[in-house]
Amino acid sequence: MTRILLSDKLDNCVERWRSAGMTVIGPVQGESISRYAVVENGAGFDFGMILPDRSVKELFFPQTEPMLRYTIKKSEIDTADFPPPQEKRIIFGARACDASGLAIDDSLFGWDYKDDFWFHRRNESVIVTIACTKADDFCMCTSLDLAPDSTKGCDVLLRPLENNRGWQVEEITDRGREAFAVIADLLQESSDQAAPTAVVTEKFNLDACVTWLQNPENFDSKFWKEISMRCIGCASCTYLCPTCHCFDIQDEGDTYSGIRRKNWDSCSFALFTMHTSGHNPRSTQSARWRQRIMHKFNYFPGKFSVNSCSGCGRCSRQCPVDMGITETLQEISKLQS
Amino acid sequence: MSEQQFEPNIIAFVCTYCTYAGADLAGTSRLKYAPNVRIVRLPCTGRISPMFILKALQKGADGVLVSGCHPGDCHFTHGNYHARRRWMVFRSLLEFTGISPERVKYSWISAAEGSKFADLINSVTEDIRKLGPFDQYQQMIKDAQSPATL
Amino acid sequence: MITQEKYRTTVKELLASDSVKMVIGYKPGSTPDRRRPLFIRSSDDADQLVLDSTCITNLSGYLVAEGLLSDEKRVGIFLRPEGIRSINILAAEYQLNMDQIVIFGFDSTGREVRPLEGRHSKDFSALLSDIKENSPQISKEPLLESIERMNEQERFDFWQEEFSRCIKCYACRQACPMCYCRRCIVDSNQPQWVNTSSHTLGNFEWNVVRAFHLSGRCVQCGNCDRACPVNIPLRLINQRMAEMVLEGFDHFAGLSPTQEPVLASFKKDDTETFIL
Amino acid sequence: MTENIQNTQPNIYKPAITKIVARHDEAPGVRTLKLEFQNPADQEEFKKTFRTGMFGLYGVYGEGESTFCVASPETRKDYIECTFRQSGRVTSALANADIGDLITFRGPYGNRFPIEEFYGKNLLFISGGIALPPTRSVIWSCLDQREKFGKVTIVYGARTVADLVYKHELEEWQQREDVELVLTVDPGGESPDWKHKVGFVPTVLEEAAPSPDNCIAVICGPPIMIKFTLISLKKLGFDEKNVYTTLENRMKCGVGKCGRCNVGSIYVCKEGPVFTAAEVSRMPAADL
Repeated sequence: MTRILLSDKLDNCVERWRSAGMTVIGPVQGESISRYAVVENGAGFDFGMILPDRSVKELFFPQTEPMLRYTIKKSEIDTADFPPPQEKRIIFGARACDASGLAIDDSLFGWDYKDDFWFHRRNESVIVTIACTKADDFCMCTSLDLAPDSTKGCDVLLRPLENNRGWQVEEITDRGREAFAVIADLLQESSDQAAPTAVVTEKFNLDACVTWLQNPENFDSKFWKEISMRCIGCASCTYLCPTCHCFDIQDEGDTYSGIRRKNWDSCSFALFTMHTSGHNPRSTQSARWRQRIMHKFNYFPGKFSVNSCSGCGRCSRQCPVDMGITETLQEISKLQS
Repeated sequence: MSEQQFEPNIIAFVCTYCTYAGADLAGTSRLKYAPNVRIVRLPCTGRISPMFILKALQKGADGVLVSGCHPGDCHFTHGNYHARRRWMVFRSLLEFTGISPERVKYSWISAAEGSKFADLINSVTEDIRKLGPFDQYQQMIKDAQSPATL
Repeated sequence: MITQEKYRTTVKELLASDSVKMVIGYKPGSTPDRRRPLFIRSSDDADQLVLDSTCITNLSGYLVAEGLLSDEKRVGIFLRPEGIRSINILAAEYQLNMDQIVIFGFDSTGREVRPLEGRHSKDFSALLSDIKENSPQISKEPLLESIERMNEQERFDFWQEEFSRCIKCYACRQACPMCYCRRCIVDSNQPQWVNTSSHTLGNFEWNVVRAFHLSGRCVQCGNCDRACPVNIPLRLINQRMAEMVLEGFDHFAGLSPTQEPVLASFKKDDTETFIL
Repeated sequence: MTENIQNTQPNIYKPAITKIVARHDEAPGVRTLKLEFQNPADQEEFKKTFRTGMFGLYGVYGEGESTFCVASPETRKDYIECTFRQSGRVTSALANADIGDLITFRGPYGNRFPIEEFYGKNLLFISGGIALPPTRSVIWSCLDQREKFGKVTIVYGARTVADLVYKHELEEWQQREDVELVLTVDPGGESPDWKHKVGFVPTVLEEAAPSPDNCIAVICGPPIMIKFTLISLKKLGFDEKNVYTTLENRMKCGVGKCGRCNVGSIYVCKEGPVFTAAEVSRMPAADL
């Protein structure tokens, strides 16, 4: 017997959470794209998709975020902070890859200097993951030692029932338990079986890839040029990525008042690393693509002991020229073996 | 809102050889015209990039006026012909994205047309006053300055 | 299939005789319905070539990649009629030398692919003129028609909603063969004309600037629209502007490599009904 | 509008306010600003944390922030000096700022030159053009406690005589008995009354041939100068472990988040900017 939550109780759950002061967020299929968005009742959710087009990252690290407002006066400068949103949130129906992405980036945003814009939201959010029962050709979590039902980064794991009438509930963290205490009486004991999780075939040999990437000789390999030749240098892969975290700081305003903002930025852009002198350490697209791969699978794990990739496959799914991490790592696997 | 009538902010990009001289003439002739227009003087209408118009809107203008020499009178022989095509294209682009062409006006005013300048400023000001503040755009500006919500 | 085989052979011959140093074409992608760009430099590469109705991406942007044409050797490229138009524009804007380009033209109706006769841009001028003549008859997309029927407020709301999703990944720019500027206007910060931030205002400004810079240059290949990860219907703006320059100036972008760019030229009797 | 804005949240991207108390033109387009903190707490924090080699982000609200080293030594922490070439949006705004104007400072960030480890050793400073400021911070940090070090040699070159920065201090070092200063300008950059050397820094360095024995070298300059100077130092017998340099990559956050200063696996802003030549040689050369 396990505790289950029935789908038809979802309306009640949303209502309970909302009246407990939480904003309820879930996968929503919009007219043109799907994303994690605020839902007002059970009907707002769409659990049918493989995963939303946009990752959950944007709820913690928005594409543009005001950091402070400045006002310049005659002999002083006033600044006012824009604190991150204060309300508690529950993200119901996150995918395991998205949730792991958040856990991965925690190490970066908390490295020495703690980024409050990220952590405030992290601390105020409960992540309820729903294990995947289907996957597409681009899913690759299993190649990264993760799984459709990973609990990394999530507070509560739900497993869809085989009979499709709800989910098995597995509370992972205290924060999750606390959020589900609000709806405890809506849960019930049941012997319903969980549906099998999606079969995600292993796309590449990660260990082989890492070995290849760590070999300094391969840094200058002509492989990089070949694999990235068709890269057009846009940022759609990095912006949709649940773990890509690079940003720019920009002022908007004039000499008297304005706002300093934190905006997404991407290592795919030529200007990303360009020095004032005109010298650019990564002046070619191949150097930039190499940086992206190296950073995710060599440098980042070297620092934080975790790959900066959770295998959602959005980079390959959305690439205008059908590139992506999967293809590159598949090719590297071949080179290494 | 108070009972006071709405005073639009209008930015005028004008060429120095014709319209600016025309504005000068209006001034020296002591013609009275609406004080709502701020003039930015440029060498030629050919120098007036649509970027200027976007910038004016971004900074909260309710209307924009672009003005230069009559066709054939350009100091640089054909700067205004180039400008004319650009305006046509830009105007229809703005229209397609939902910005009323009434907010961005174009005119030819020569150095001798001081009274046309004064009349134009009055009529443009009146037109834009009738349209009211550019609320939609101002809302976008305001949204851009407000804190993140999620 | 026949077209594909024929072209494979031709490509191999041209490479073998050193008439071209590379041919840019298509190969199978990561799923059966996807095609990815292929850079053919050897006979082996040529065996990967596919040509079918799903080969949609306009590849001409790769021609202006840094250094590709600087050795003055010839490069072959698979192009649909829109692609031919875009390299005509690139030539007209002095971005490439047409003599270096060997065209493998193709087009498709339904699933049927057919080759287009010719190897040099000038061989296609009759074809392009025909397309121009027929373009007013092509029925508009219902969405475009419905936008045109909207009033200003509705149109503003429509685009604001669309642009609010923009994440400024600049995939539209990077995918566009016409966006070859070394430094895009949004990347220039002295002065910073439009906001770089991706809020609705900044997104609106960016999309207006992009559309303006493509007015009279866009061939409606659809690269931007397909590249957009948040599905903004960019094609509609481009299509509207293409109609505008056709109606206003009888300009059909990319008709020939010597065509004057519409915004760098003028007629003394251009209409000016709106000028006060 | 302001209801939901409070002044209580910690914001690691929020800079301190400093006032320009002096400014000085070093060379065409190159200017030094002397800054004092407006808030005593910021001043205290700076005094506590600043060590030579660290950098800061200097900013003008409305324009942005720009990264350069703190050019003043760790022995003088009542103020900050920074020297920069006017070339972009932020540096233009900084150059246009007047005495009494307020500018922002975020930092100091990064690691430092471990000058305690240099005690009792000979010091060789090599620098090119606008890269003298970071070296100068170390030079004064050492000269202010001169007795702790052995022989001090400074090799400094610039494109032309006009491009030499800190001309007044070069003169001072020239006068000092306890400092050997070798000045050079690139061929063609000399003025009629130029009495010093003509030639590129690596060549002049090899001519001067300082002994590698018990010697620490600190080099800073454009990437190309560093590359060739390292070769020259190797020829002279310097051990890579005794050669220090500072990398100045493009940065936005300064705190290891924004991702653009990476060289290989190194976050220059946190693990650098000061590295030994041995560390640099382990970095992928193509990424420098």
